[in-house]
Amino acid sequence: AADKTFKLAWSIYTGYMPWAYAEKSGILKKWADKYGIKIELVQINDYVESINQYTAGQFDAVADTTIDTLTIPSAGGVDSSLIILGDYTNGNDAIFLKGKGKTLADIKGEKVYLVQYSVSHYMLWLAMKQAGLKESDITTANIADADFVAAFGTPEVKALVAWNPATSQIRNMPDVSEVFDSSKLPGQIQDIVVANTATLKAHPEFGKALTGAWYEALGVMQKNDKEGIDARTFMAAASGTNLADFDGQVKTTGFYYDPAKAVELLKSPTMGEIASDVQEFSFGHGLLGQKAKDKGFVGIELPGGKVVGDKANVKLRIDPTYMQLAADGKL
Amino acid sequence: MTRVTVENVWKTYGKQTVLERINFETAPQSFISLVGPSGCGKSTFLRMLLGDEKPSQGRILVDGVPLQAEPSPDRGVVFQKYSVFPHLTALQNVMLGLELGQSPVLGRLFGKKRRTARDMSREMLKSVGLEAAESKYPAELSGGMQQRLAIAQALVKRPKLLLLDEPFGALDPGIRAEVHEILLALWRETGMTIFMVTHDLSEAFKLGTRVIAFDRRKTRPEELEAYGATITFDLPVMRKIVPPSGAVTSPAETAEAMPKVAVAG
Amino acid sequence: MTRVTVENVWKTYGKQTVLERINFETAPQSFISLVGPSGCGKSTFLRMLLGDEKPSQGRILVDGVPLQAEPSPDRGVVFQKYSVFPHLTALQNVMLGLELGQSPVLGRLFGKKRRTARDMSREMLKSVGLEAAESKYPAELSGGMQQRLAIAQALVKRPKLLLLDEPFGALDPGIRAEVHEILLALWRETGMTIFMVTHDLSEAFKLGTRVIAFDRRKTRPEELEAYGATITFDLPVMRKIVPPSGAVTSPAETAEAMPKVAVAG
Amino acid sequence: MRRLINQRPEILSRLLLAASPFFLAFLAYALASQARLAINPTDKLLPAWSTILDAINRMTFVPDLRSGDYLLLLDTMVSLQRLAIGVGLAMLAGFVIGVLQGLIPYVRATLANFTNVVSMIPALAILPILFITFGLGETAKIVLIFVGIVPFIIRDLAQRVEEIPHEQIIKAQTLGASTWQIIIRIVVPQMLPRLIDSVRLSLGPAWLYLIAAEAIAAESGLGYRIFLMRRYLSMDVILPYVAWITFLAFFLDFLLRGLRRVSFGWMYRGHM
Amino acid sequence: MRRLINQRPEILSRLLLAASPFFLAFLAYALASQARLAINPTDKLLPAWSTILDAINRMTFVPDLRSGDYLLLLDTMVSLQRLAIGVGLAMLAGFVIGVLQGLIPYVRATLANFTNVVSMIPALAILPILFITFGLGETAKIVLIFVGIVPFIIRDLAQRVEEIPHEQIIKAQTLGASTWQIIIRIVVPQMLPRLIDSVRLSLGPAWLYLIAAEAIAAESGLGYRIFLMRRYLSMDVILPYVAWITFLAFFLDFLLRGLRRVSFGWMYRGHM
Ligand SMILES: Nc1ncnc2c1ncn2[C@@H]1O[C@H](COP(=O)(O)OP(=O)(O)OP(=O)(O)O)[C@@H](O)[C@H]1O
Ligand SMILES: Nc1ncnc2c1ncn2[C@@H]1O[C@H](COP(=O)(O)OP(=O)(O)OP(=O)(O)O)[C@@H](O)[C@H]1O
Ligand SMILES: [Mg+2]
Ligand SMILES: [Mg+2]
Repeated sequence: AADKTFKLAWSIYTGYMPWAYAEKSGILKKWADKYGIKIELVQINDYVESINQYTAGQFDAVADTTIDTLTIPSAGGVDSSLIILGDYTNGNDAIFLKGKGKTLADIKGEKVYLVQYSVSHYMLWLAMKQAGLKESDITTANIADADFVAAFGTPEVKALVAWNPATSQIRNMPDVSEVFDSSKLPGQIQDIVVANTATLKAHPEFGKALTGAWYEALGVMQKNDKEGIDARTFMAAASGTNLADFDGQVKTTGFYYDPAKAVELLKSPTMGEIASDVQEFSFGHGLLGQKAKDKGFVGIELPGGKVVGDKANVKLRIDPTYMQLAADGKL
Repeated sequence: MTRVTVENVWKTYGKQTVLERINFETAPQSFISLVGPSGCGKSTFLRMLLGDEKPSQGRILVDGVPLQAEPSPDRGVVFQKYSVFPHLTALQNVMLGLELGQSPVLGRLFGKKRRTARDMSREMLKSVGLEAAESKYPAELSGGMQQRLAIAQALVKRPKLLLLDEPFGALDPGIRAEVHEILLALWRETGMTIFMVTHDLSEAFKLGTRVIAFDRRKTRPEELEAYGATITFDLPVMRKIVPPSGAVTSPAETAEAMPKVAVAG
Repeated sequence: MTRVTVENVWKTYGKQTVLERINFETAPQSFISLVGPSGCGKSTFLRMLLGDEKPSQGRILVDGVPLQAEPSPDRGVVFQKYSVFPHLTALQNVMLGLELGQSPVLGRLFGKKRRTARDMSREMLKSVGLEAAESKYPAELSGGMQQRLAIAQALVKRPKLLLLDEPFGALDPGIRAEVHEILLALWRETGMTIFMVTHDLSEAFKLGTRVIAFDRRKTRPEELEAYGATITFDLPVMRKIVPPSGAVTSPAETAEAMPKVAVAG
Repeated sequence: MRRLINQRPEILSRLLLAASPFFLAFLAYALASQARLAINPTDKLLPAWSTILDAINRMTFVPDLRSGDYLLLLDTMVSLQRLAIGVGLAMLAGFVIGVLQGLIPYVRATLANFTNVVSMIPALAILPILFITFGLGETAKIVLIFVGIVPFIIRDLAQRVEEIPHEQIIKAQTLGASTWQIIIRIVVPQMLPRLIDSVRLSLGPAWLYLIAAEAIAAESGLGYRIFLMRRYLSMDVILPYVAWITFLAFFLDFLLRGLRRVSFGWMYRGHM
Repeated sequence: MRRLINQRPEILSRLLLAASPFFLAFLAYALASQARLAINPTDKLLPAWSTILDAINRMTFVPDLRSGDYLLLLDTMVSLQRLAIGVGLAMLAGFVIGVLQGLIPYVRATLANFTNVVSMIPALAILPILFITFGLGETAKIVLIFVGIVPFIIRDLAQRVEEIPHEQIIKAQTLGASTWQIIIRIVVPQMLPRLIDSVRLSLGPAWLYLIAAEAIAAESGLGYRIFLMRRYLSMDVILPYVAWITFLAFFLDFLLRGLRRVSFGWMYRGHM
């Protein structure tokens, strides 16, 4: 009998590059074979499109972030489970102001260019909350993520929120202050893999194979021997840059090389707070749709069955079982 | 043996009346010359005979049957502005009619049929003096050559009713006389009815069995719009040539077609 | 008082020789009728006189000066395919020449000058029988009406040299005779030189002071490409009308223009 | 039986026939939407009519919570303004250059190849350069529209000018016209309706560039809204916006056709 | 002095004139690049020629680390294939529908309004729907190209068919042609060169759609590479890619023009 095929959508971004390596090196196939399934990786150039396609049912899983999962598939009624917490951004996202020696407070009154309603926006919101600023203190303008660098090169853009690879480019520009970056919000901005809950229930082997492949790829990538360097060189090429630049990007990405660390975060109370923040931001920006009456409209189920928000409308489930299996070496 | 009956035909464009009260009947195998001043509606009248325009009032019968309201292969035409097909060579232009008739699906002939059609078309081209130009495209021909090509194209189909709108305007006297002969020969041979618009009165009388003139009765500028042209004279021509089929114009028919007004515009 | 000299002119298109060894000279104030079979190169010859085409060999002089190699207002033209400006009404088409001459920057006249130009143009339109159509666009006119408009447009400028390519082909005899008169009157009055291509020999002799025929000497098909047409006869016409300016064709000039071959195509 | 080409539908059947493909398209949508909603009632891809109506109402009649603007109105005004300026400038430049290039051999020799090559440059791909050169504001968007369509207008008009019968140009010269007079009295009046045609043809690409520019950097505009809404797959907003853009485009086209008909009577008279 | 319109440059000055705008463009680039690099030697926007040559060399002759492919070659093949299929299908469908719509009143009554409206839909804005309907594989990209240009081809051809002189259609009927025969013997042969013109005009938009589609979902292709490189503002790669696309587009156009000239001799003969 033909093996069942599952599809994962991913896009070019530091935190997702191990997938490219897992596919190319045969690690993914090895794990798929082990569980008697086929896994197809589809690279999509545009990040939002990859999530949209997953939401529309074209994919069984997608590599994205927690907040985007809540606002796109979950708000769209697609019950999704977070199965891999790959990394948190540890400086990959940053807020820049033009001029030397600026601080976050100087953002007041500026027009901030960012990808609206994205993780950037979310980080800006968190940062301003921390600094005691209100969103009404600024105005925002939308910009495409491919054009961060170009945009910052124009005179009228004085404030910008960007993510990698643009952040590492902009950091090198003269006369720029990086007034905030995601390393100040450890664990908050999570690059994850979510899978369709129903598919996962019917075929837990899909989750197992994905998780197994991910950690094996991460293991290789982490090493500094020839194999590790080759792996990172490959990832650098795939994301359109060179090894040095890519290593710089990896540095600002808080990979959870150890699955146990990731599980620990997901099970900690912090995850409940994060879930609540995410809901508040999404609701506050109208991202949960018109039917949403409060921020808990789409329920998030935490490990252990606790639900943040509406218990009757749980569409996002934090499910560390697979990572736990990896941590226990049971895959 | 076609008989055309025109019953009280009017044609108006918007407020402008172009033709009014046109009434006549033709004997079988007539050669009608249509004359009249420029702009009086001769081309318009031919377009109605062709089925391309409808009379605003009245009707036209062919052999007692109302005219088919679309052009058909029994009515050939040569337009005033020569219109041959620009994408076909002279020979292909002439062959087209034969091919269309015999090959409903592909519109092209092959093998023996094709050779027959080609020979017929070459014959026709030769008789209008275009044998040397058979593989030229229309844009490579002079005005008169295009007009001759259009004539050949219409004649090769041997229609029952042939409509000619100043067909010889662009021809030199030599060629013109030759084409006259071909036309007359074909007319005698096939017994078709011909309507020919011309500005050359001697040509009208030389070729026609009957000459009909259109003109406006009212010519004061303020009346020009409201009144159209109508038949101002209608003369049978006594022909020396008796059609070989024996269908001589009967006295009764000639009487019907008596001149009404004998003054030209 | 224009004198046109044609010196050993040849014209070839690619491998095809259209005209060869054309030689003649005209007396001032001539009216040359050009005749010849269709496709022999009459229009081509006019285009060379116009400055629109260059002779492949030989040259054309006007009053002893080589022809200006571009069309100029001293040479008017009426093309075989009537070409008036589609975006101007009949009146505007005629006025255009007057406006262009007097208003180099805007190409438009205003006030009194405009009224004068308009009156002249109306006069001209009236003499070709188009007074009722002055505010119509060319697409609204019949073929003959467009041709008359083109004539009016060329005449209103009173050029020194007027080139007419079958200008009367689409006109009915009544209008045709009238336009003949206007043309002759203007010719006498202005002393211009006219070249007119026509297929109507009686017209050629009626109007012309001299009739030139082009034709091919060699007519076997295999020779058609290589040999062009040339002058096959060239006849002075004794005119009853003596030009009022007194520039009667001198005997010497007439002798020069003696018929060479008297056989038409 | 008359030939198919000679059969003309009567006014009523014409209306019915014209309506039928639209009807079929709506039906297809309704069926597909129903099928998806039956599986997932909160599906966002093909929302139900009621959801779409809701969204239309919200975008049109309810002021935005944050800015107090009526979003549809705001977006429309902003986009139309960009479009109008970009297309207007392209029209002007395209007309002048196109006429000269079509008429004057020296200009043609100099520019024809260059405009041909420039018309092949994929304007979308050089957006970063445009942004940095012209800033992220209105200018870059207008320039993108301009750069995107002006080579087409030039080429199209130049070609049309070359199609003016040679006899007309000769005739004008025999009437004493100078090059300048030929331009203003013969070529320009005949080319104005062609310019309108040309602009009509380039409106499609112009919208495309507008949307692309707004998708990349903007704070309002129809393209901005669509791409923003795409972030959370709000097809209930995107679909009416697409329909609205289609309507606007159609309406502009209609206006241009009307303008052409009213101003260039000579093109519509007679049967020749 | 002859009129400007009658002055034709000789072959040599024609070449010089044609080269001059290109030369000026290159010069302008060189100056601007130098100026920027003088201020910031690591400026990426307008790289020096040497940097560009480096990048060209890398993309063309050095196999990619990731796949072992020669990237420029790979991207070109992939993009051209998409373009060829999309444009080819649009050509076919546009020709058939356009001819029928232009010639047959019943078809015109049914389709003319619909194709008009569809041609106004901004295809870019419905990209998400296309991707979801046709998947992320080659199909969606091809469909975008198809959907983007087919209404234009239909409209253009239908219009051209309507422009065939009425007399020709009448004449054909008097020669006994049925509707079908009119189509295959009169209309189709005269419309084939028009189809080529129409396709030439739509190649611009076709490239645009290709690039837009590849920007959103692809793993290779010229548009994909440009958008990948945009993240780093690697103009040293983007500029040669843009130039290469321009060249390809120009070359395609050239081929089509040649095809037209070779296959439709009748359009190029004579002076009328
Ligand atoms: N489609 C039309 N719309 C409006 N007027 C028209 C149309 N067709 C013809 N006319 C007018 O009808 C009149 C007759 O035109 P028609 O072409 O029949 O004249 P004609 O007798 O053939 O003239 P000619 O000898 O100059 O060719 C003219 O005044 C013309 O302006
Ligand atoms: N541009 C051209 N290219 C090739 N051949 C041409 C061109 N112009 C004219 N010819 C050829 O030159 C010859 C003469 O053409 P022209 O139009 O001068 O004839 P014409 O004497 O005016 O004929 P008609 O009386 O039929 O108008 C024809 O055989 C024609 O095919
Ligand atoms: Mg007529
Ligand atoms: Mg001629």
